[in-house]
Amino acid sequence: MLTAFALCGGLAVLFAAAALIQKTLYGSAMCLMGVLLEVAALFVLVGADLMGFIQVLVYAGAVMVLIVIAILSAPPNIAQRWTASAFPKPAAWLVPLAVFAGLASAGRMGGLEAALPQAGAHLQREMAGLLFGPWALAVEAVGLLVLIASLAVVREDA
Amino acid sequence: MLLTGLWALPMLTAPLVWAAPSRRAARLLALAASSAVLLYSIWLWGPFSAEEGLLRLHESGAPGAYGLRYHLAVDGVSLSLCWLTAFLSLVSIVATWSDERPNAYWAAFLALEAALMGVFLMQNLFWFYVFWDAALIPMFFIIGLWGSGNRRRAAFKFILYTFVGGLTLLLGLVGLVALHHQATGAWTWEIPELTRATASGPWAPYVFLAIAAGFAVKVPVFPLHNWLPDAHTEAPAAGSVMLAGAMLKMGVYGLMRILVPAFPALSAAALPWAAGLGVASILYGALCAMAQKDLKRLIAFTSVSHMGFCIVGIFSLTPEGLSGAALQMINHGLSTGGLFLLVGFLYERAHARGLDDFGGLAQSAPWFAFFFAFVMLSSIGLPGLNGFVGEALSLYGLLRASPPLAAAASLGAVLAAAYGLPSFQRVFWAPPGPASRSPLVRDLTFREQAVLWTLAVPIVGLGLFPKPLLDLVAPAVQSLAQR
Amino acid sequence: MTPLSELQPALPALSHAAALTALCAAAAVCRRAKGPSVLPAAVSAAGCLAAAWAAAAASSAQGPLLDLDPAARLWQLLFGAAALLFIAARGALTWRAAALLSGSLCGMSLLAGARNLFMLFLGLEMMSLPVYLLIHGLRPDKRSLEAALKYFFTGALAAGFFLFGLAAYYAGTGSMTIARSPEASPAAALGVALMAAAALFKLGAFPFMFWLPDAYEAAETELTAFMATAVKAAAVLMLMRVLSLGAGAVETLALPTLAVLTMTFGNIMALRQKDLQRLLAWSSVAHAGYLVAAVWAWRRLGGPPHAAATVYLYLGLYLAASAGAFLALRASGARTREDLPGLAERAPLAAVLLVVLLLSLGGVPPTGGFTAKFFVLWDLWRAGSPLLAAAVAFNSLVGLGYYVGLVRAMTLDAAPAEPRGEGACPRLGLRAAVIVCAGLSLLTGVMPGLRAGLEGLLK
Amino acid sequence: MNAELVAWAAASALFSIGTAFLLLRRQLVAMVVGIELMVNAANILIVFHAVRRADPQGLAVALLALAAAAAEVVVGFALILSMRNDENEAPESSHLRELSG
Amino acid sequence: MSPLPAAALVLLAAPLAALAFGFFVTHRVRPRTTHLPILASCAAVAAASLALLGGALGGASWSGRLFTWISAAGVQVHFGLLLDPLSVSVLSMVAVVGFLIHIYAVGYMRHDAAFSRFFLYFHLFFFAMVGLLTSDNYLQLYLFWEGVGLASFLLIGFWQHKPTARAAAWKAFLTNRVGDVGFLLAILLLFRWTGTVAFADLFSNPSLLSSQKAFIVGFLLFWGACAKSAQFPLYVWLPDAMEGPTPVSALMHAATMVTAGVFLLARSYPLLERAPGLLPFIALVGAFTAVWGAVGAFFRKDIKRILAYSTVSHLGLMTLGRGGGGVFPAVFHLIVHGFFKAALFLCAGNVIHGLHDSLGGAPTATVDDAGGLRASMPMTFAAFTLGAVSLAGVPPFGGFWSKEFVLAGAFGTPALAALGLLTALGSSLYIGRMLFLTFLGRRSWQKGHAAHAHEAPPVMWVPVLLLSLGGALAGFLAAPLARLLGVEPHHASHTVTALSIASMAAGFGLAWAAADLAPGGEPAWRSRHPALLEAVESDFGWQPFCDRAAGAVAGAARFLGDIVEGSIWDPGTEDAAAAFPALSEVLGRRARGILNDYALLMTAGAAGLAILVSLCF
Repeated sequence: MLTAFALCGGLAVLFAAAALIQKTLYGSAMCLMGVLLEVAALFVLVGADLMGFIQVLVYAGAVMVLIVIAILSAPPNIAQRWTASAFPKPAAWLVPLAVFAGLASAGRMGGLEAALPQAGAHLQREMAGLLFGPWALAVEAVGLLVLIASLAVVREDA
Repeated sequence: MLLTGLWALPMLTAPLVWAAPSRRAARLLALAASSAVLLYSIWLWGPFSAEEGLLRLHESGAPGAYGLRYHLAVDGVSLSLCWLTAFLSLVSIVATWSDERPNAYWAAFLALEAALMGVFLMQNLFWFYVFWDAALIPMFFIIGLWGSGNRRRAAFKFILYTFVGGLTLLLGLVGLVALHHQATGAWTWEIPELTRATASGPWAPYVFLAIAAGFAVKVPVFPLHNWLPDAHTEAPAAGSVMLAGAMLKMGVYGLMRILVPAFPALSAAALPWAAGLGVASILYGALCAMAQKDLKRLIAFTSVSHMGFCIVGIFSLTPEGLSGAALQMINHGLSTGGLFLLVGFLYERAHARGLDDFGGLAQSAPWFAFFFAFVMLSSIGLPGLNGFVGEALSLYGLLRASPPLAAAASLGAVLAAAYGLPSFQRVFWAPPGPASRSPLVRDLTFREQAVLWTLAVPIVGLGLFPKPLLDLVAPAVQSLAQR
Repeated sequence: MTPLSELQPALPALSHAAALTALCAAAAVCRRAKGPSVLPAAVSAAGCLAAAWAAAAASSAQGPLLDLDPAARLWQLLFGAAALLFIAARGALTWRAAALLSGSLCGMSLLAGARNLFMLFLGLEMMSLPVYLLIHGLRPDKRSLEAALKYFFTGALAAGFFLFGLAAYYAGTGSMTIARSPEASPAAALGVALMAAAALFKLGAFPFMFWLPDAYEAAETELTAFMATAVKAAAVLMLMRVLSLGAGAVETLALPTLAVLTMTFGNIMALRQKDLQRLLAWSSVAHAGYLVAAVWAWRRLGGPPHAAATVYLYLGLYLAASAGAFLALRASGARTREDLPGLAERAPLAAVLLVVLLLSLGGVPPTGGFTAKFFVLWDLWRAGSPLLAAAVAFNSLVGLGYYVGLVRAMTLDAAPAEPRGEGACPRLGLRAAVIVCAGLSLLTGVMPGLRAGLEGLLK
Repeated sequence: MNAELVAWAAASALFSIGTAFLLLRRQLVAMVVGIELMVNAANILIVFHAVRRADPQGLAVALLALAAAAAEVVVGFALILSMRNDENEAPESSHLRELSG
Repeated sequence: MSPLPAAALVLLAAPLAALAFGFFVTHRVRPRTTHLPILASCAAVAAASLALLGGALGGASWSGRLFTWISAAGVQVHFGLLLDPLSVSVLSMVAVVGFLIHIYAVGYMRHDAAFSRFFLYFHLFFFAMVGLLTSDNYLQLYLFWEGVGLASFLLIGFWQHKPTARAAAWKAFLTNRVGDVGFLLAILLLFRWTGTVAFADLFSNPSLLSSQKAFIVGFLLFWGACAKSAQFPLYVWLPDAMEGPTPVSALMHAATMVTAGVFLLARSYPLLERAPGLLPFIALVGAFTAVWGAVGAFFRKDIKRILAYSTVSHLGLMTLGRGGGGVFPAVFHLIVHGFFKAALFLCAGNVIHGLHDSLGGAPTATVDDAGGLRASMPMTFAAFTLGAVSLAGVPPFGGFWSKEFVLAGAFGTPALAALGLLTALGSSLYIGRMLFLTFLGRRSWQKGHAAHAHEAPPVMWVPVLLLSLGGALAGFLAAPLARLLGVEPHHASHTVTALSIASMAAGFGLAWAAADLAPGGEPAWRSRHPALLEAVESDFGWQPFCDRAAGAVAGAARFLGDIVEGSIWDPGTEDAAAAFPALSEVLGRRARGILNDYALLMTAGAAGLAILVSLCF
C-alpha cells in the first residue's frame, strides 16, 4: 500500500512538472488533469474514498472543463512561454526551490509511523454528520462564496 | 476656567474672524480679540499674586488613565511669556493694520497666539506637545501665503526643519515618561511629577539629547539654526514679529520647564557642551549678522545671537543666569519685534530690504531713524535699555559656571556693536541709495509711531526697573537652580 | 445549544448574507433596473446597519466556528463604518455592485468572529473575491481590469499560502481552533509563518505590497477608500489572530524588520508619485508599517486583548483620515499633482478638509493622526524598543515631506491659467462623508482619553 | 520510507511547482493552473493528517476547500476573459504593464 | 555720609528735564531755540556742583539710594548717588568747562542746519558725564560709561554725510566697546568674588578681595579705562574723533569724556592699592603713552590732530601720575588739563571758524593753511598763548604745578622719570611749534589767509578766554584740592623742578628752530624724510594694525555669513532633504509593474519567513 501511495505522489509531482514546461496551454491543462487524478488516487489509497470521488467529480470534472473552455475561448497561440521579469533570469527559478526547501525542512520531524494510515469506516460518516451539524455555517458560507463567484459572470451593462 | 480662557478666547475667535463678512470687520474683530486677550492676561496678575506656591492657578480636567490629564498652571516665567505673546500679537495686528489682507491672515494670527498661549500654560506633556506643533501650522501659512520673494520654499523649509525638531522632541518626551515609569513605577505625563523624580537609566542620556535637540531646533542653537534666516526673510513683517518675538521662546521655555528640571545631573554634566554651543550661537550669530546685505536676515541672525545668551543663562544653572535667561526672552521679544516692525514698515513703503538700497533716511524720515536707533541700541545691549540687563545676568551666571566661556561670550557684546551700528549708519546716515529716493519713503504715520512708542516704553522700563519682572520670575528660577 | 442561540454569533454575517440574497433575488426578478440606482445601495446599507445592531446587541454566545467577544464586536462596527462611508460616498450602486459589497462585508464579519482557522480562510476568500470584481465593475476600463487581475493573482497566491499554512498547522498540531496550541512543532511554526505572510499580504506590508499601489490607483476612489480602510483593518485582524497562535521567531525577528522596511519603502516611494491616489496608496503602505509595529508592540506586551487598544485606536483614526483623504480627492476632482495648485481658490471647502485630513495622515498634533501615532510611539517605548519608536518617528517625518508637499501645492502654489482636473464632484453624500471624516480627525486630536475608553471597552 | 514524509514531500513539491507557475509562466491561464496545484498540495496534507488523527474536521475542511478553490477559479477566468488585447495572443502578464512605479 | 541734598538731585534732574523738553517740544516746534533750555540746565548743574563743592570743602560728603535696579538672587544693584570730594571736584570742573563750551557751541554751530539735534546730543553727553561722575556703584558707572560712548558715537558722526565722520564714529564706539567688555567682566568678577559692586561696601572692608583677585579686577578696570582715556593700545579712535565739530572735540575729547578713565582709576584706588604689581604697570603704560602722544603730536599737520595727540600724551601723564603718585596728582592734572586743553581746542575752533570761507568750507585746518594770525585774531591768540604756556608747564601757570606733582610721583623709578621729562620736553616742543606756525609770523610755504581771517564773535572768544585764564590760574587750586581730597601733596624736590623747567625750555628752543631756522621750512623737511613721516603718520604701524584686525574680523564674518551659511549650511539642509526624493526616483524607475515580479517578491518573502522559522525552531 505504501509503495502505491509513494508512486501516486511521485506521479503527481511529475505531471505537475510536465505541466510547467508544456509549450501549449492545452498540454498544461492535460497534465493538470493527470495531477488531479493522481491526487484522487492518493485520497482513495488513504481510505478517504468519498474525498477521492469528490475530487474527481469537482476538480477533474468541473474545474477542468472550465479551464479547457477558458483556453478555447481565448486566442490560442503563445509566442513566449516564460515571463520577462525585471529580476535576473535565475531568480524566478531559485525562489520556488527556496520555497520547497523551507517547506521540506519544516516537515523534517514528521511522525515516526512508517505505515500508511487507513481511515476507519465511521470517519466519513462522522464527516457528513459534522458538515450538516455544527459546521452547517461553514457549508452555508461556502455556498455564499460560490454565489458571489457566480456574480462574476454577470455582465455589467456599462 | 481662568487659564483656559487665555488660549480658548483667541482660538474660538479665529474661525469667526475667518468667516467675517468683510475685511474691515475681520480686522476689527481680530483687534478686539487680541486686545481682550492682552487685558485678560494682565488682569490675571491679580489672582496670580493672590495665590502662593511655585505653580499657581491650577486648572485640570478629569484625571484620565496614565495621567493624560488636561492640566493648566502658570508660574512667573510662563505668565511673563503670556504677556509678551499677547502684547506682540496686539502690536503685530495693529502694525500691519493698513494692509489689505484677507480674513485668513488675521485668523492665522489669532490661532498662532492661541497655540503659543497653550504651550506656555500646559503642564501635561501630551497637551504641551499638541500646542507645540499646532503653533507651526498658522506660521506655515503666514509665511507661505503672505510672505515675500520665494516664500514657499522658506515656509516648506521652516515647517519640515521644525518637524524634525518636533519629532525628536516627541521621542524624547515619550522616553522621559518611560524612564520615569522605570524609576517610580507610575505612569504620568504631568510635568510637575515628571520633574520631581530624577530620571536615570541606560537610555537617560539619549532621551536627554533627544529632548535637548528638539528644543534646540526651536531656540535655535548654532548648528540647528538654518531655518531661521529664510523664515524671517520671507515672512511678512507681522509674521516675523511673532516668529522672533514669541515663537523662539517656545524652545527656551521648554528647556527651562522640562529639560533642566527633569535631568538636573545630566544638565550639569552637559554644561560645557551646552554653554559652549550657546557661546557659539552668540559669536556665530553676531558674525553672520555682520556679513548680511538684507536687513531682515541681519536681524534674524541677531536673534540667533541673543538666544545664545538665553542658552548660556539657562545652562549656567545659577539663579542669576536663569533669571537672566527669563529676562532675555522678554527683552529679545520686545527689541527684535520692534526691529522687524520697522523693517516691515520700510519694506511696505519701498519694497526693498537691502542695506545698500537705502541711505540718508535720517533726513527724510527722522522719527524712523530715532526709533530704529533706539531699538537697535536695546538689541545690542546698551546699558539703561532692556537688552543689557538680560545679557549681564546671563553672562554673570555663565561666569559662575565657567569663566573662560564667559569671556568668550562677552565678546558677543563687541560683535553686537559691530553689526548694530554699521547697519544703522548705512541705512540712515550714508548717502541716499536707489530705494530711499522713491517718494513712497515717508516718515512714520501716527499709528506706526503709537505702536513703536508702546514698544519703547517697556524697553526703557525694563532697562531701568527690571525688579518687578525679576521678582515675578524669582521663585521659578530659585526652584530650578536648587535641583 | 438551541439552534437559535447557536446562530447568535453569526447574526452580523447572516444579516449581510440576507442583504446579498435579497439583492440577487431582486435582480433576477425585475429586469428594468439596469443602471446604478439608490435602492440596491439602500438594501446593502440596511444589511450593514442590521449587522452593526446585531454586533452591538447580541449576547456573547460562542458557537463552534464563530464567537462574538468584545474585540469582534468592535471589528464589526469598524467594517460597518467603512461600508457606510463607501455607500454614502457612492450614492447609487448597481445591484451587482451592492451584492458584491454585501458579500464582502459578510466575509469580513465571518473573519471578525472566526474561532476556526478555516473560517478565517473562508472569510478571507469571501472578502477578497467581491473586491476583485468590484475593482473592474465600478470603473470598467483597461487600467482597472489590469489592477483587478494583478490583485486577483497575488491574492490567490496569498490564499494558497494561507491554505498551505493551515494544512501545515493542522499537520503539526491537529487542531484548527484559534487558540494557543500546546504542541510546538516545526510544521505548526511553518503554518503560522505562512498564514502570517498571507495576512501581511492583505495588510500591504513589505515585500507583499506591490499589488497595492496598482489596485488603489486604478480602482474607483470610493472603493479605494473602502479597500484602504475596511480591508486593511481585516488584514490587521487576521495578523493578530494568526500571531495569537504562538508565533515565536516570526514575532521577535521578522515583524520589526518588516515593519521598518514597509514604512520606509512606503514613504520613500510615495515621495515621487505624480498620481494622487497612487501617492496615498504608498502612504497607506507606510501606515501598514506603523500598524505592524503597533501589533508587534501589542505582542511584546503579552498580547492581552485590551492591550491592543492602541492598534484599534490607530485603525479607527487612520480609517477616518485615509478614507476621508481619498473621498476628499474625489470631491475636489484633483487627479494628479498638477491639478492641486490653486485648489484653495477653486474649491475652498474641499481644500480645507483635504488639508486637515492630510495633516491627520501625517500625524500633526491638532489632528487625530497625532493621537494615534503618539500612542504607537508610547507602546513601542513600553514594549522596550526605542529604536523602533525612532524608526516610526523618522518615517513619519519623511511622510510629512509629501503630506506637507501636497498641502503646499494646494494652498501656496499659484493657480495655473486654465483650470485642471475634473470639476468638483457635487454629490452630497460624498461631501457629507468627507466632512464627517475631517470632523472626526479634528475632534479625536484633542481626546487623549480615547485609548483608555477603548481599553475599558475591551476588558 | 515513512508515509508522512512521503505525503509532506509530495505536498511541498506540488506547492513549490504551483508557485513556480505563478513566477515563471507568462500566460494568465497557466497561472490559474498553478493556483489549482497549490490548493491540491494543501488538500493532500489536510486529508492525510485528518485520516491519521481520525478527525472528521480535516476531511470537512478539505472538501469545502475544494469548493472555495473552484469559486476562486471562476472569478479568475471571469476577469481573464474580459481582457481585450489587439494582438491575437493568449492573455499574458506582459499585457498588464500600464500601472507601475 | 549725610543724605542727598536737593542740589544733588538737580544734577541729574535738570539735564533730563532739558532733554525731554528739548526733544518733545522745541526740537519739533522751533528747532532754533533748543539751546535755551539746555543752557539753562547747564547753568543749573554748574551752580549745583559749585554749591556742592563749597559743602565738600567744608568736609561734607553725601550718598543716597534712589531705587533698586537689579535684584536677581546673587546680584543686588541699586541706583544711587555718591558725592564725595573726588567726584565733586571733577564734577565741578566738568560742569564749568561744559557750561562754557555749551555757550561757545551756540556761536560755533549757529549756521549748522541740524542745530537743535546737535544740542540734544551734546546735552545727552553732558547728562551721561554727570551721571558717570556721581554714580555710587560700578554697574551704574558702567551704564553712564556706555551712555557717554553712545553720545560720542552720535557726535563724532554728527556730520552724517561725511564718510570719514561715519567711519570715525563707528571706530570710536567699537574701540570703546572693546574696553567696556573688560570693564563689564571686571564688574561680573566683583559680583562673583565679593557679591557687591557698590563703592561703599567694596572700599569699606578691603579684605574682601585677595591681592591676586584684586590684580585681575584692577587690570580689567584699567583695560576699560585705556579705551575711554585713550591709553596706548586703545587710543586709536581719539585722533579720528576729530571728525566731529570742534565743541565736541573740546568738551568730550579733551576735557571731560576722555578723563572718565582716569576718574575710574582714581575712584577705585583702594582696589588698585591691594594689587601689588598693578600700579607700577599703570604708571609705565601712562608714561609710554605720554611720550607716544607727544611724538605723534609733533609730526602732525592738522591742528586738531595735534591737540588730539597732545590730549593722548597728557592722559598718559595723568595715568603716570595715578600710577606713581597716587590720586592727588592725577586728579589735579585732570582738572588743570581740562581747562587749558578745552581752551586750546576752542582756539583751534576759532581758527577753523575764521578761515572757514577761505578754506572752502573744510571742517578742519592744517598748520600750512594758518600762519601769522596774531594780527587778525588777537583774542584767540591771547587765549591760545595762555593755554599753550600752561600746557608746556611754564612756571607760574597751572600746567607747571600739576606737572610737578606728576613728575614728583614718577621720580621714584628712573625709567618713569626719563619718560616724564621726555614728555615735558615733547609737549613744549609741539605746542611751541603750533604757536609759532599758526600765530607768530607767516612762513613762505604757508598760504596765510591772515588777510581775510576774521576774529570769532564775542560769544565764542569770551568763553575761550575764560577757560584759558582758568587753566593758567589753576595752580592756586592745588592746596584747596589737596585739603578736599584729604591727602598731603608730595612736593617735588628742587632738582625735579629744575630738570622739568630745563626740558620745557629746551622744547621751546627746538620748536623755534624747527619752525623758523630750518632751511625751506617744514615742507622741505617733510619731503626729505618721507619714510619717517609715513611711519609717524601711521603711528609706527599701530593704526594700520588695528584696521587690519577689524578687517580680519569683518573677513571672518563674511566667510561665516556667505560661505559657511550660504554654501555649506543652506545647501547642506536642502541636499539632505532632497536625498529622499532622489532615492525614491531610483527605486521607482526599477519597478516595471510586471505581475510575475510581484508574485516573485511575495514568494521570496514567504520563503524567507518559512526558512527563518524552520531555522530558529
